[in-house]
Amino acid sequence: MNTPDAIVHRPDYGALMSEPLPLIPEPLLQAVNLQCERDKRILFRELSFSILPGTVTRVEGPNGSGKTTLLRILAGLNDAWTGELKWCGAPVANHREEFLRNMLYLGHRPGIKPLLTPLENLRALMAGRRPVSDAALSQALQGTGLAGYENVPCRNLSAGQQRRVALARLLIADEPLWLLDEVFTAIDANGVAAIEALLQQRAAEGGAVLVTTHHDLALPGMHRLVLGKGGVADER
Amino acid sequence: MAFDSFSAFIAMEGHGPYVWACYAVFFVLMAVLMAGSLRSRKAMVESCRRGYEFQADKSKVASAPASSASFARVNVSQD
Amino acid sequence: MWQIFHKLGSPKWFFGISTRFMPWLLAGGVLLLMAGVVWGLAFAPKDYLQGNSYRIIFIHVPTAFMAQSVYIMMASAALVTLVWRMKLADVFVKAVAPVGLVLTFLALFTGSVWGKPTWGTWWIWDARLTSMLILLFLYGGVIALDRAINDEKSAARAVAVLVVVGVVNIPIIKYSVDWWNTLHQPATFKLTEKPSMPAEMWVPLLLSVLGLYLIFGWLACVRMQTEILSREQRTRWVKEFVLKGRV
Amino acid sequence: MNAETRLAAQLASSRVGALAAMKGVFARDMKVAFRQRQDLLNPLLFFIMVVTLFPLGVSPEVSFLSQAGAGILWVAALLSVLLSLDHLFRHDFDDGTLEQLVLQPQPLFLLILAKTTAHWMLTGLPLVILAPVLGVMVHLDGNSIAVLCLTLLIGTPVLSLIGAIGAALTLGLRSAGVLLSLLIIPLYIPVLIFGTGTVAAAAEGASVGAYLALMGAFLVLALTLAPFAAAAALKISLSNG
Repeated sequence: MNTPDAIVHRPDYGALMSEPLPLIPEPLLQAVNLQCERDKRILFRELSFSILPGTVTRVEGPNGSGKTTLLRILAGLNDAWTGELKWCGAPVANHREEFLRNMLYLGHRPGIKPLLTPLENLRALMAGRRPVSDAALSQALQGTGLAGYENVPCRNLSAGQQRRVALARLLIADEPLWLLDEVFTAIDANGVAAIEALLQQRAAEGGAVLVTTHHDLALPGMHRLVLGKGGVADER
Repeated sequence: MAFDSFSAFIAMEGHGPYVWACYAVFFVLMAVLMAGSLRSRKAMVESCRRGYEFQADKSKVASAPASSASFARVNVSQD
Repeated sequence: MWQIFHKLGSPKWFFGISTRFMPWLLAGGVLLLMAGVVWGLAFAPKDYLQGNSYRIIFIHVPTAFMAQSVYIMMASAALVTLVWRMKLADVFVKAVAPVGLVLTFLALFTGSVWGKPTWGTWWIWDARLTSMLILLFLYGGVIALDRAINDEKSAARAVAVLVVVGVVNIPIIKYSVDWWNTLHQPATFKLTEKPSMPAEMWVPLLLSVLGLYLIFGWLACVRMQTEILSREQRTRWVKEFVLKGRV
Repeated sequence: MNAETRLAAQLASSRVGALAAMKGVFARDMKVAFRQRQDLLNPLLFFIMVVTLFPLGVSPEVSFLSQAGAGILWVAALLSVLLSLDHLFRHDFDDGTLEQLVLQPQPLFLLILAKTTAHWMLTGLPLVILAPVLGVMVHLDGNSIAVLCLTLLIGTPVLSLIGAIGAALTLGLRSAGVLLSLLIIPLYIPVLIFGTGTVAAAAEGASVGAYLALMGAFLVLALTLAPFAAAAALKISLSNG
C-alpha cells in the first residue's frame, strides 16, 4: 500500500453535501435473531449483531455458509428470513425508502450494462438516487483508473474494469452504510490496496462498511462476523 | 324409478353411452385423485420416518470429523 | 382475535383438527354424492327436451361449480398469503390446484360429451365451455409455475401473485367471452338454465354438489397434510407424529 | 476502534423525485435498445411472418382474408409481444442492474411502469405503425384498418403491462419463455376478443365508441394494477435468485 492508487481520491463534490446532516451515534443497522433457511437447510440461526458507524466489518465463512445471502437479506433483496432488522433503531420494513436511500449495495453481479459506456452506466445507476453532475461522475471514473474509457462500451472492457465502473459509485456515495459482496473479484493488487484504503477512509468519516471477500483483508480495527457452516454464527 | 326395466336404465333411450361414459370418467378420475392423494401422504410419512431413522443411526456413530477440502489429486489407474 | 387467527394458521393445529374431521368429510361426501347420483340417474324424471342425456347434469354442474369455487377459494387464500403470510394459506393453494385442474377437466369433458346428443357435435364454442377451457389454462399455469420454482416459499408466493392476478381477470374473461359468444352465434340453447326445474331434478343436484364439496374438503385436508409434513419435517411435532402416530 | 472514539454516521439527505427516477430507467432502456437495433426488428419481422402464414396456410382468397384479417393481425401482434417479453427483465437480471433497480429509494411499481412503457414503445408501437401495411395486404377496408390500428394502440400497452407480471414471475426459471406464454395467454384473451370484436363491429357498420371505451377501461385497469403485481412478483423472483 505504499503507492496509493488513484482510487483513494474521492472527488470533491462539496456542494452536494451542503446541508448539515443529523448525527446518529447509535447502531446504523441491527440484526436480532436472524434465521435463514434455504432448501430446508438452515444457513444461520440466532444471528444477532449491530453495525456501528465508523466500522469496517468483514463477513467470514466457508463457501456455502450464507455470506452472500446475509448481505442480500440486509439489503432487502432476499426476504426468506425471520427475525428483526432495525435501521437506526426502527424496523427496516417501516422505513424502507429511507433505508434504501442510506444503503449502498454492490453484489456479485456488477449491475453494469455491457452496451452502455461507463459514464452512461454510472448516470443510470445514480438517476433514482441523487443528482450528480457528469463532471463528478467522470471524476469518479477517473478515480477508479478508468480515465479515457468513459465513452467505450462496457462490453469492450475487461472484467476488472467493469468491476471498477461499479466501484466508482463508492467514490461519490454519500450513503452511510455500504454492503459490498466480493468487491475484490477481478481487481488487481494495486486496486485492492486502494479499495482497502478507501474502506478505511470511509470508516474514519463515520460510514459503516460490511464486506465479504476471500481476499486477505486485514484492516486495523476491522470487525469480523463469522458464519459457521450451517451452524450458529457468532460475532466478534 | 324413471325406467321400466334395468335394460332400459342402461340404454337410456340411446343416450346410455354418453351418460355412462361421463359417469365412468368422473368416478375413475375422482378415485384416482383420492387414492393418489392418500398414497402420496403415506409416502411422505414413510420418507419422514426414513429420514429420522437415518438421523438416529448417524448420531449413534461417533461424530466423524467434518470433511475438509484438500484438493488432493485423485490417482486414476490406467490399465 | 389475532391469537385465534394465528392459531388457525398454525400447521400443527390444523393437522390435529383436520385428522379428526377427515373421516366425517369423506363419509358424508361419498354418501351425499352417491345419493344424488343414484337419485339423478335412476329416479329423477326424464327431461322433456333433452331426454335422458340431461342426466349428465348431476356430475357436470357439481364439477363446474366446484371448479370455479375452488379457484375463488385459492384466490382468497393467496390474498391471505400475500398480506399476512399465513403458513396454511399457501399450503392450501398449492395442495388444491391439481384438484381444481381435475375438476375443471371433468366439467369440460362431461360438457363436451353432453354436447354430442344435444347439439350433435362434441365441441361447441359456447360461452360456458370456452370460459371453462380458459379456467383450465389458468389452473395449468398455476401448477406449471409452482413446479418450475424450486424454493417452496418463493413458489408459494409467486403462485399467490399469479392466482390473484387470475381472479381479477376471471370476471373480465367471463364477460368478454359472453360478449364474443353473442357476437358470433346467438345463444339458442343453454345447458343448465331451465325455466323451472322440478324439485325431483334440483334436489339430487343439490345433494351431489354438497357431496362433491365435502369430498373436496377431504381431498384438501389430505393433500395439505402431505404438504405440511414435507415442510415441517424438522419440527418436533412432526417427528413425534411420524414415529408415534399421534399429534 | 474504541467505542469512545466511535464516529457518528451522516444520513443521506439529498433525494431524487420519482419522476426523475422513472426518466432515468426509461432513458437507459431506450439507449440499450438502440445500441442493439437489430433486436428491435425481430418482433416486427416475426409479426410480418406470422401474418404471411395465414394466406399461405389457410386461403389467399379475398373474402376469407378480409373477414379474418383483423383476427390474424391481432393474434400475430399478441404473439410477437409475447415473444419480446422474455427480455423485459432477463438481461437486467443477468447483469445485476435489476438488483440496483429494486434497491433504488423509489416506489418500485413506478420504475416498472417506466420499464414497461419503454418496452411498449419498442415493440407495441412499431406493431401499430406497421399494422396498416399488413392490413392492406389482408384486404381490410380503410375503415377497418383505422379501427384496427386504434384497438392495437389501446390494446398493445395492456399486453405489455400484463406481460410484465408474467415476465417478473418467470424470471430466472428454466424454460421461462414457454412458461411465460402459458401463464399469460389466458390473461390476454379479453384484450384479443375486444380487439377483434371491435373491428368486426365496425365492419358491420356499428358504432365502436363503446367498445373502444371498454378497451380504454382495460388499459386503465392494467395501468393501475399490473405494475403493483409485477413489483411484487419481481421481489419474489429476486429473493429466489
